[in-house]
Amino acid sequence: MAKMTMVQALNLALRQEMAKDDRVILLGEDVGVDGGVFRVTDGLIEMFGEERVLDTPLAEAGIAGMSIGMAVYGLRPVCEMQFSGFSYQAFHQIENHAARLRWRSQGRLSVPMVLRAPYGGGVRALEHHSESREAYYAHTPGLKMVMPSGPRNARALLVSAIRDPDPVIFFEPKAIYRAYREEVPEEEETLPIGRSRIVREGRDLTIVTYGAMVRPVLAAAEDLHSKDGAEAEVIDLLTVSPLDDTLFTASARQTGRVMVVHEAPRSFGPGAEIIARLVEKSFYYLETPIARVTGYDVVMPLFSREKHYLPHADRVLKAARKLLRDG
Amino acid sequence: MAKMTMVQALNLALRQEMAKDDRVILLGEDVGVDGGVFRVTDGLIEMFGEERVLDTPLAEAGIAGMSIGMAVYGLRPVCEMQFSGFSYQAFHQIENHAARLRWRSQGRLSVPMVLRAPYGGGVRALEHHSESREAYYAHTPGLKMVMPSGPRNARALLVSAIRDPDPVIFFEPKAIYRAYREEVPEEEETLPIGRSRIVREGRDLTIVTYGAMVRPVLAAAEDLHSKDGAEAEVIDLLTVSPLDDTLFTASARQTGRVMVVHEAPRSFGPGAEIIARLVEKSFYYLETPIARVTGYDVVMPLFSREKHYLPHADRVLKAARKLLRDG
Amino acid sequence: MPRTTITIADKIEALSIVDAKGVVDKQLEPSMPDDLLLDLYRAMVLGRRFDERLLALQRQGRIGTFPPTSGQEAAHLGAVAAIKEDDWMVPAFRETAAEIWRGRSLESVIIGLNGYNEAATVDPPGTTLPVSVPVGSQMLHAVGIGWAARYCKEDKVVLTFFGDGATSEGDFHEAMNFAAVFQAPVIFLCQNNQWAISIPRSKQTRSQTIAQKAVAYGMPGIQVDGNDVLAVYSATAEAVERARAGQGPTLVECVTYRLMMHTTADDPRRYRSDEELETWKAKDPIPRFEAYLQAKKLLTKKKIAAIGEAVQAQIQAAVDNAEAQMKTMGDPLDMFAHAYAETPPHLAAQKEELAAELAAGGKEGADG
Amino acid sequence: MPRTTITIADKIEALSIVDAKGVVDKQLEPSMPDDLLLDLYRAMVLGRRFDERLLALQRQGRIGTFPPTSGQEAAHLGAVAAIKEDDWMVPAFRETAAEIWRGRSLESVIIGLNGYNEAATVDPPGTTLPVSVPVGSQMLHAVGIGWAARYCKEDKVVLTFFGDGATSEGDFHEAMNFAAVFQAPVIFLCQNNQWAISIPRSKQTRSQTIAQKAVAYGMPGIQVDGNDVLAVYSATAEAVERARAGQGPTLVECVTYRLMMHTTADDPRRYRSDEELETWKAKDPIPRFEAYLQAKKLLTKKKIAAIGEAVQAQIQAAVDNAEAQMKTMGDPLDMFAHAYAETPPHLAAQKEELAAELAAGGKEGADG
Ligand SMILES: Cc1ncc(C[n+]2csc(CCOP(=O)(O)OP(=O)(O)O)c2C)c(N)n1
Ligand SMILES: Cc1ncc(C[n+]2csc(CCOP(=O)(O)OP(=O)(O)O)c2C)c(N)n1
Ligand SMILES: [Mg+2]
Ligand SMILES: [Mg+2]
Repeated sequence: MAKMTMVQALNLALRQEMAKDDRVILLGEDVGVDGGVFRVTDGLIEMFGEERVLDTPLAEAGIAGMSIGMAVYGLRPVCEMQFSGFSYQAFHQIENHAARLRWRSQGRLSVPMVLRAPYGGGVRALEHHSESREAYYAHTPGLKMVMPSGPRNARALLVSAIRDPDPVIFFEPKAIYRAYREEVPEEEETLPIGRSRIVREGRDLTIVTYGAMVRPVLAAAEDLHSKDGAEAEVIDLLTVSPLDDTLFTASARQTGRVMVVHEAPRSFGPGAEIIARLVEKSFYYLETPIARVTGYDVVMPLFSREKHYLPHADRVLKAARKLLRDG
Repeated sequence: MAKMTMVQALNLALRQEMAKDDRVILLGEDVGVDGGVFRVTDGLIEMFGEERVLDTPLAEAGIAGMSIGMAVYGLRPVCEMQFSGFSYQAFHQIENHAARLRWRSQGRLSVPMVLRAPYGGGVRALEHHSESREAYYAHTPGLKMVMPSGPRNARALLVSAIRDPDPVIFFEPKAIYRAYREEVPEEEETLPIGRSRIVREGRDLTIVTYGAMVRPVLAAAEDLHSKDGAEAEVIDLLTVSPLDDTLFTASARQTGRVMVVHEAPRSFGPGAEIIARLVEKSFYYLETPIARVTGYDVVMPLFSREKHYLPHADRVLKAARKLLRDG
Repeated sequence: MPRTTITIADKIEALSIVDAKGVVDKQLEPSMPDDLLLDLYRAMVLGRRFDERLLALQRQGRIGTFPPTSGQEAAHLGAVAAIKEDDWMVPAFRETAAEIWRGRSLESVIIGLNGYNEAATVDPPGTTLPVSVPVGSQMLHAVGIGWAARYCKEDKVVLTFFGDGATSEGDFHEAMNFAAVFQAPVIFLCQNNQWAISIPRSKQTRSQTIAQKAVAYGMPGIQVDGNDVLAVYSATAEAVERARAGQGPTLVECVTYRLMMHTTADDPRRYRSDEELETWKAKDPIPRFEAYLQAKKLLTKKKIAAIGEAVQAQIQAAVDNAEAQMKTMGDPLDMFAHAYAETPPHLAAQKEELAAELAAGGKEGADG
Repeated sequence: MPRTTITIADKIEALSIVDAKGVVDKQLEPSMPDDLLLDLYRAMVLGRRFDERLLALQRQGRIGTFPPTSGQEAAHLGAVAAIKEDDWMVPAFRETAAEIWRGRSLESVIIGLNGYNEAATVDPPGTTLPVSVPVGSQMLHAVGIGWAARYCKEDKVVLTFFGDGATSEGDFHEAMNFAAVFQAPVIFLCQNNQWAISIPRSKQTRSQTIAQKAVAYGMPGIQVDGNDVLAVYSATAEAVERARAGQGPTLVECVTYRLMMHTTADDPRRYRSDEELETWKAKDPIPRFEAYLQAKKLLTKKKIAAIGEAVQAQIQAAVDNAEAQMKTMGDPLDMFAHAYAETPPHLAAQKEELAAELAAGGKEGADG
């Protein structure tokens, strides 16, 4: 197995799926000759030609809308929004059509497209380049909202997303794009969409998170273990919607103490739904209020302040200690 | 005091604010000569002229974006999206700019605009005409999300929204537009944005709701009283964001049993945030899991099925009885 | 340069073949089989009569709100007659007669207008998309479909419809630009019916014609008398030919008129004059086509009456049939079907919730 | 009709005044005060030198990513020189020299590029909006501002900038259409620098020029040599005059070139050739304007050197000054300021959370 960054792993997923299935088409701004501004599509136009890797005009609704048409025809478009903060330009296409066409046609038509977008902070980017608004998509019936947390699962989930018969919004944590390498097998690997996983076992408290936050959460959990001797169970959602609440509600029933960690703004954010599910399914086992360690409810500040905006291991550790003290 | 429908009450608010402040400008599709497809702006173009009531071309981003410019210049634009389901065409203007300009300019500029849109089901409307997606806006830092529930508060809140120095998304429950009349004083009346109110007192359980759902909730509460002798406290949020959690968390501390009712899809919906706040602030007082009576997580069906999609009094009553039995 | 006028490469043309009195310009008359001409005539009459019947049903509360198409039959039927069955049609929502031409049953229309999602399954699968209510949003799908067809080396073109109002949406612009850049085989057919609800064409855009908007995309554009079915057919057929030959998209503006209300929720007397309506009634596409066909000896008074009767019988049968079918439709639990290819657990649970409620039956007591 | 070619009412023109060698077309030469010419020259040199310095700072890690403007100085400075101080400017993000012309300090630019929101308050309030990163979205604000100014009976025009790539966005279309329909006093100035990151102009749109897109809106359009500051100034001044006279908006396309990378995160060698770059270097707006001013006896070698030195000193002072100012900036708690006019309770609580964390100080132990 080769050690790969997330960018390389995503590139591998695209390359192999394109080689295997000529219905897979890439399109977006700068995805062709330039190989994508983060190089996720690097080399693919050379390999598959301009017919399958389309450099489009600068128009996100155009990209999403054209992808919908391609998908209806039977292709498997994988389109890129250059940053998730510019997917709002396409929001009506996604909500009005991608999410609805299967239902509107009573199953006659479907929209097997993937909309990829780098999301989140941590790379000292320009304004509008660091948002985490997965809640918009998670709240939209008909969509699937997938958010990998590392090179290997990113690759496996992207393959699954491409093969999924329904529209998948695929948010890539740009903070992890090149942050580290992981063994990624050359052979095909998939991960089921709609399934979370336990990335660290523990009996003392449960931390639910996903995407770029998995790393600082794991760091905090290790610290909690080495310093306080307490064990946090960490659950990585991988798919935000449809939300797999089986593992985290079960874990909560064991630990009685739960924390949710995400970059997105807190209010009306994904953490609220996780709390609601916990209340619905594990209420009588909860010993303390569920903690939310999240982005604040302000516009993501310019990069000089982003390290204070984003949840970090230290903040998670503090919240964990408080959770263990309380109740 | 005259008895007015919500449409008339909203019209009164617009008329009086326009008369009082010539910075108030209306714009949108069919708001002028036609008086709006629901007649909320009826007669205003005759009264204030084409200079202040603008029939725009058919383009929602255009309407929102132009309003932003007007607001920056110092005017108080009140723009209309013909249906909230078509506000997504303007989503990028709202998120990228309306919500951010005060912050981006560090207070030098502001966007005192109101974006009005009829929302919700119950009037046997066409596809895309019945959605309730207030969560998108409630989750967006920098916006205020207001949702009146009756003629009188709609008028008072609209006046406050127009005078508010920040962008207000104002969702009008079209199911109530002409459903009934209420005394609405001719004299000026405002209601503070960001403040909920108790619309029915009770000690046995708490129901949090807003918009068009207030009526069926009150009907259910009356039934619960007359049939079971139990008293539900009903809280009408009026503003969904910033969310006033003082009254409902206090009420929950009294009753220990809470239900949230909204039309919006359940998952990642407004109810989840209400639950999260309850967990954060009233956890130790809760005797049962918080119930959610909401729209389902599917595309709003065409109108033959909408009565089964929308929460109704009977469903609320059932859920209330279960809440009272549980724990 | 230094100061010169730029000459625009693409031609913007205007076309009319049969005038309001039914007199044909022989030089421009397309060669169309007699059967096709008669089928078109019949379809136009069916469109008009069906509209009238739907209006009556709506007024009786037997269907919900609907958008009438009267006056625009030539614009959408002339266009759709110029594509093949396995070409694609991507409609807006005011092309009912064209949908029917493409195989949609009247029953499906009626069932849909009663708020039954089941309408979508009443007809066999085909290459027509469902109507698109969000104005302007469908044209991009046409571009994607057209591109995909070319990619798959399938000889198909895509005909997409939209109104004059739709040309103001950003999506129109993005679709036109993408189609031109990718040379997608798409015919952009604008039914310019002079109004977008209450907004007249003159307030929708300051450009003198819709057709000239093609200049912005380096695309040919043509303005056609949209009440002249032969002109619409000819212009579309030319555009189809170009698209099939790999020469990319065309914008066809059909100048027509909505004779009735925007939808049955609308009252056009609030914003337009009787005189205007009368002017356009004089340009009605049906009598004009009738006169042309009579002059061509393809129609007689008797045949006209026979067609009228047959059409009315067809409509009556469809109404009866649809109303019978609807009796077994509307299972509330079906709202959970087709949300995704596979129902995820949370939806299965919600479906059970509703099923339990329905099983418990009736009201618990409170007012709905 | 019956088959005719439509003549387009609005003229689309092309303009060039000073050629690449600095030779002026006397007939077209605008009458501009000597001071203005020299100010423009100085601003162009400042823009270029500042760009070079910012690039060096970026490479040293002393600022974040930034979008260089080299090569486009004539396009944005020529335009902005044609409006008054209390007219409005609504920028995209590649008009730094024009922002500075309008009073933005170099310090503010440097501070902003270090990720400090404080940059917005370094300069006095004015009638220039902050840069707009979401491509194409700002033009609609220009329309609203222009409309509002006219409504308030204030004699102001709005100059808005955008790139060739931005013309593909739906917002461009909606802004142009709204401006034309409402006859807003807006000058739409496209810096067509041939590239949108890696996408060449030819793949952005199939229209032969950007200027001709005005035809879609019934608006005048002009294509200008964007490396000829006099041509840009003249075309803009004409558009400004029309706007002030209530004759509505104009589209001005400046044909120019981005000599450097898209942003410092970009490597243009991946997508464009050295030859292309060389061709455009030969058309550099600065030497050409220098030659013109020398021929006009407004500049001498000595004066050129003096300006160069003064500019460098100004830049150095600004860098020092900005770096000193930044030492006291960046209070994390400030992220809660200016969210709303009044801080709502939930934000006050979140601010307290962060304040407590900061007060507790340092790390709790875990890796950030
Ligand atoms: C995005 C969007 N905005 C608003 C509406 C409401 N609406 C429905 S039809 C219509 C007017 C459409 O005008 P036009 O495109 O000319 O088509 P016509 O109705 O004349 O056939 C409007 C504003 C909508 N359906 N979608
Ligand atoms: C809505 C949106 N989509 C994508 C981007 C990413 N992006 C930033 S600049 C740019 C290219 C802009 O090209 P152009 O309009 O020609 O301006 P230029 O950069 O050449 O000055 C892109 C794609 C963005 N900022 N906003
Ligand atoms: Mg129309
Ligand atoms: Mg460019």
